[in-house]
Amino acid sequence: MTITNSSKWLASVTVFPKTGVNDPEGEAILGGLGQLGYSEVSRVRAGRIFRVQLTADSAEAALTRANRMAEQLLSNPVIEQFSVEVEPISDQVK
Amino acid sequence: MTITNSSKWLASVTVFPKTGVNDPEGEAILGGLGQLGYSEVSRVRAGRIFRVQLTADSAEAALTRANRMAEQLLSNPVIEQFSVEVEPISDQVK
Amino acid sequence: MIGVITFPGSNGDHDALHSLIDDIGAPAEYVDYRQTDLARYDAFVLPGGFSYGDALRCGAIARFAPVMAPLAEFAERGGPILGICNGFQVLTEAHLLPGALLRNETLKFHCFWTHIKIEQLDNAWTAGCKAGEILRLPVAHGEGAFFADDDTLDQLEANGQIVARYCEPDGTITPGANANGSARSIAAVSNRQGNVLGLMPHPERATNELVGGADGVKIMSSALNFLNVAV
Amino acid sequence: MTIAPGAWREVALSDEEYHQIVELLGREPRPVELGMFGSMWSEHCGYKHSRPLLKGFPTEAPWVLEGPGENAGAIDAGDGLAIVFKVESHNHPSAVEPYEGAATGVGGIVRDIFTMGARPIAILNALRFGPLDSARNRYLFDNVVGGIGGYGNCLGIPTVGGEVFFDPSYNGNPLVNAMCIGVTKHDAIMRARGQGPGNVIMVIGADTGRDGLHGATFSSVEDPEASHRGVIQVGNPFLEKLLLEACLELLQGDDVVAMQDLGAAGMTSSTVEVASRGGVGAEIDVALVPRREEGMTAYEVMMSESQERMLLVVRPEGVERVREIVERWSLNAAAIGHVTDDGMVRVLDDGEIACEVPAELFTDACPTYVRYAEENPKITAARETAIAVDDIEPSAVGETLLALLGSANLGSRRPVWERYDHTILTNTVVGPGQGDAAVLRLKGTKRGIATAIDCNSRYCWLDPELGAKHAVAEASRNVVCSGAKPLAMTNCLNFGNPEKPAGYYQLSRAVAGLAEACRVLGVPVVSGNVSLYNETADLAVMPTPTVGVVGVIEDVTQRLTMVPKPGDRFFLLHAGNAPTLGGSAYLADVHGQTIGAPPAIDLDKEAAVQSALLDLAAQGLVSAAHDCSEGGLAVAVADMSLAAGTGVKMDLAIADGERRDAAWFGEAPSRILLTISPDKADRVVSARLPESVQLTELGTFEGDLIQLGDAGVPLAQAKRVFDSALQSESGDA
Ligand SMILES: Nc1ncnc2c1ncn2[C@@H]1O[C@H](COP(=O)(O)OP(=O)(O)O)[C@@H](O)[C@H]1O
Ligand SMILES: [Mg+2]
Repeated sequence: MTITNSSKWLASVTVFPKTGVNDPEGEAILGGLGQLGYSEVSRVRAGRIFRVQLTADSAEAALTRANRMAEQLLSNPVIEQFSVEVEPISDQVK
Repeated sequence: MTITNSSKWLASVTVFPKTGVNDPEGEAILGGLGQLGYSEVSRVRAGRIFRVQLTADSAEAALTRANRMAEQLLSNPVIEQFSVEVEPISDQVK
Repeated sequence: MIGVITFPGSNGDHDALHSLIDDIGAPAEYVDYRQTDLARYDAFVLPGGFSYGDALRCGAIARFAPVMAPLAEFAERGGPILGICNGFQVLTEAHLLPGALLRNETLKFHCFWTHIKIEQLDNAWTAGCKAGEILRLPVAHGEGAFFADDDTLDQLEANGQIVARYCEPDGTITPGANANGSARSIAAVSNRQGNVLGLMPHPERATNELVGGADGVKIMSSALNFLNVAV
Repeated sequence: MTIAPGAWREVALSDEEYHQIVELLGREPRPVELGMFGSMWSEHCGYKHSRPLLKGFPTEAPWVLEGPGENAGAIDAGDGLAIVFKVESHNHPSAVEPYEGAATGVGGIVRDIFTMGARPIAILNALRFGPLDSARNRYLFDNVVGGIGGYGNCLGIPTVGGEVFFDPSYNGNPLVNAMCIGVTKHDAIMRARGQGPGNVIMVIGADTGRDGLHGATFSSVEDPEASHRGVIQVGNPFLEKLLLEACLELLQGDDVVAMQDLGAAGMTSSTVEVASRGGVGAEIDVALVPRREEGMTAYEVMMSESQERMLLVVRPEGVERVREIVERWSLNAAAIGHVTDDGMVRVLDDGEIACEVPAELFTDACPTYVRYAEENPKITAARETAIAVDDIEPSAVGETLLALLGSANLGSRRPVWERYDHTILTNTVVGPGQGDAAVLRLKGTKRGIATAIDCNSRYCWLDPELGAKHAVAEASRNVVCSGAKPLAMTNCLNFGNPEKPAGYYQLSRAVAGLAEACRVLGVPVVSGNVSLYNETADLAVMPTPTVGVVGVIEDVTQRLTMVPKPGDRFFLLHAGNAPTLGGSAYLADVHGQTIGAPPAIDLDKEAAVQSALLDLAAQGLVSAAHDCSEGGLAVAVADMSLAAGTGVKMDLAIADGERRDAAWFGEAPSRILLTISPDKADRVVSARLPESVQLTELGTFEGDLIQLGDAGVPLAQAKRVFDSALQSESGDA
């Protein structure tokens, strides 16, 4: 493997309860917002998001790997669904 | 208030620990990914994301309200920083 | 009269009330989170539990309950308030106490008996202790790691707001005794004036030898002395 | 609408059962009716295989206030107090989604208790997993424990005891049993008997979603994955806490005449139960049931297993008061129907009839089966296999002890119970790790209760009848070791497929064993639960009849722990049984063999030993006590030594021809280690004991070694090994 092509990526993995799955936290937050007077809010879903820094040869490769991580560890496929986005990290941001 | 202009929006509020605040979950996930052979991962941050459905007259209005919710309730400025995005909800998606 | 504030999902309210009435002999009653007239109370306890199911952050939603605004005024006037566990979390969320409580370092809820060393007596709730006294109290929480940035921590130290730290049975402060990963082993902090105290361990569960210990009497009865003096 | 041919198989009804239904109804069932029959005639609700067997249980005693049949059993604890308790399984859901499965298991059993009008004061749990060298098993273990803690901690009910056991037979089918204990006044016990035609049926608590459709049906077949065709149930302990408080407040008035939680088979079983128990009819309209999801059908509403819901039968004039109280607890209340006098369960879908069936057809008419029973010859062979391992040298006693203390099955359970809040409610007088049973005070009285949950699955596999007797004996003995008198028991029958001769053999023999032990030991069965089909790819779980015993101690300050004081002398109270190696932890964990006949038990002698200990304790002649079971004398003594943080010195006379490993690590029933301060030891020695009971002095707790004959193990080393037994095996899990 050559390092030349490899570069740094930031994958954002977003995990939410599947449609139909009970989301008690979202409901409690909805109630809380209601108490605070945000009556315009009709629904809240509570999820988790992971920012994963990784090296990969290309955006596609980074996406493939991040997808696998999401499947294997970051989400629970029985009750959750996930989505993944990838962006390059420039060296100064790191 | 007229209903004519009012429409449905989906605000996504993303909350992460501030720099300098411990993120034991991110660290544990980094360790877990390492054990699973994802040696290309150098860092993981674990955050929360909330999808809030609300009605507002415009995208700007929705963003303003969602920002206030994030400031007031959805994040704690002592330990967290947040960002907000808003998109329209078409009626068939609801 | 001591008010024990109950939020939806509070579950340590019963223990606090029972401890105050039956073990300490103090007059106490529940105060509903919707109540806003607090005139009849001399002190408040915010008990442990899972207010609003710990949704979002522990204490984040309870902090906006109707009772909280008059409670903040009460605090401002120097009235004694004790926040235990979830009550501590509510008080930090409400900015009546500094810092925040993060998930335990282990990422797991844990329940066991700990030792804490009392470092400050100059407040409503530890005035009955001796300087350096070691108390044995149970903890039961998933998010008890006290956090504040270094500047804030230095200030808290300087102001004498760090009231107790986790320690070994002999009083030495070690990483091993700091099971939840709190900054500087902090188990209890007060506000600047010393009338509001938050702590993660449960003094109200330790006011009777039959259930494992009575060191909590020192804290639970403190306000009583304070009130008697004050009245 | 007609039923497609074979559609009944989708709800796990046999062809024959379907034809029976058609005959009983005199017509084809409507689709909703078919689904309801599938649920009500499942093993889970209908007890098809277990009902005939369970008839053999003794269920009565003067102190039994409520036997099996209601949501939970109840006994008299004195001072007008009633103790309400039950154990229940959530095995299949936990196999699919361990955290939520275990959490909702706790939610379900807690609802059973407060449905009876009792305030829950304690939770116990009994868990079984495959070995922790598998990542999947570590995941299941970690998340099941997390789920039990997550739910119970949030409710503010202490989890005070339990057990965990690992064996490859649980690889595909972990077992998650949860027990809850509540307290109320005798005259405040609530029952789930619908009464008074015209009374209003209300549902309160959570909205109904598509969660766990047909859970009851599919927990009654072999494939756990199939057990959830709908959405997996996610528990909401916060809502349950509100529901608990609302229900207990409602029961202080007399507007509510019956209460029934919505558990397995949700609205179907709760409606049917309320009608059939009360000998009345019930009519509800599913259109009135608050939904969480849009577009739900009547079928889905009736089959949903959404958690945290409760069905009430309310006097018409009380409906508004009920609504006011429920709403004050931030919950929804909906009137969905009323009690009728025609014995029918009638379900309307926005006025249109979706079900109209006499309640008794769902319950009493459910067929029962007695199957052919025959033991699996492999198990017969294992039991009859001669023990061929070499005996150990005197010097090897120490390392063998360390091997056992460090095994997943005998190591410290601290990593488990530290994740449970066991101090909340401030009743825990003896908590986990301090004694064989948990002891709780009953505030406002001098009394306490003691409770333990137990089952030696290995014994039950080798000999189900004998193993089941041991389970009752050991759970009772554990209660006795805390100084309390055992009064009654609950049980959860976790078995494989009863339709197979080998499965039915295990189930039927075990039930017979439980029944006999209950009779002889005087602990009637007041509640229980059955979980069959714990079997995947032909591998059934070890038969696991979990037994939970509750006892009462009149003066809770007199409770015993297993923690002796330095200097205490110790004795073995026993019935003269020589320890044997058959089915022992020593053979299994040190030699990898589950073979041989488990130790025989004489239940009369067991009863004599138990009452002898209580007598000695009543005379103040016991400073600590500990049941001597798995791992034998050596492990029991080491347990006490570790609990006390004090070494021990013990000598054992090994007779000619006796095996050394059997003497130290062999197992025998009816043995209790007791300690006493030296100044009282003479009184113990001269105490009068029943003829069948013996007392043998073994040594003293002192120093910082666990000294067993010639072998000495530093206490600190034993502690390290013991404390890390679960952690080292479970890695990061
Ligand atoms: N799953 C569990 N949950 C809570 N406590 C447990 C659990 N498993 C074991 N314990 C507690 O740990 C202690 C030791 O359990 P165990 O090794 O099964 O004891 P014994 O063999 O003496 O019956 C007991 O106090 C028991 O209640
Ligand atoms: Mg046991």
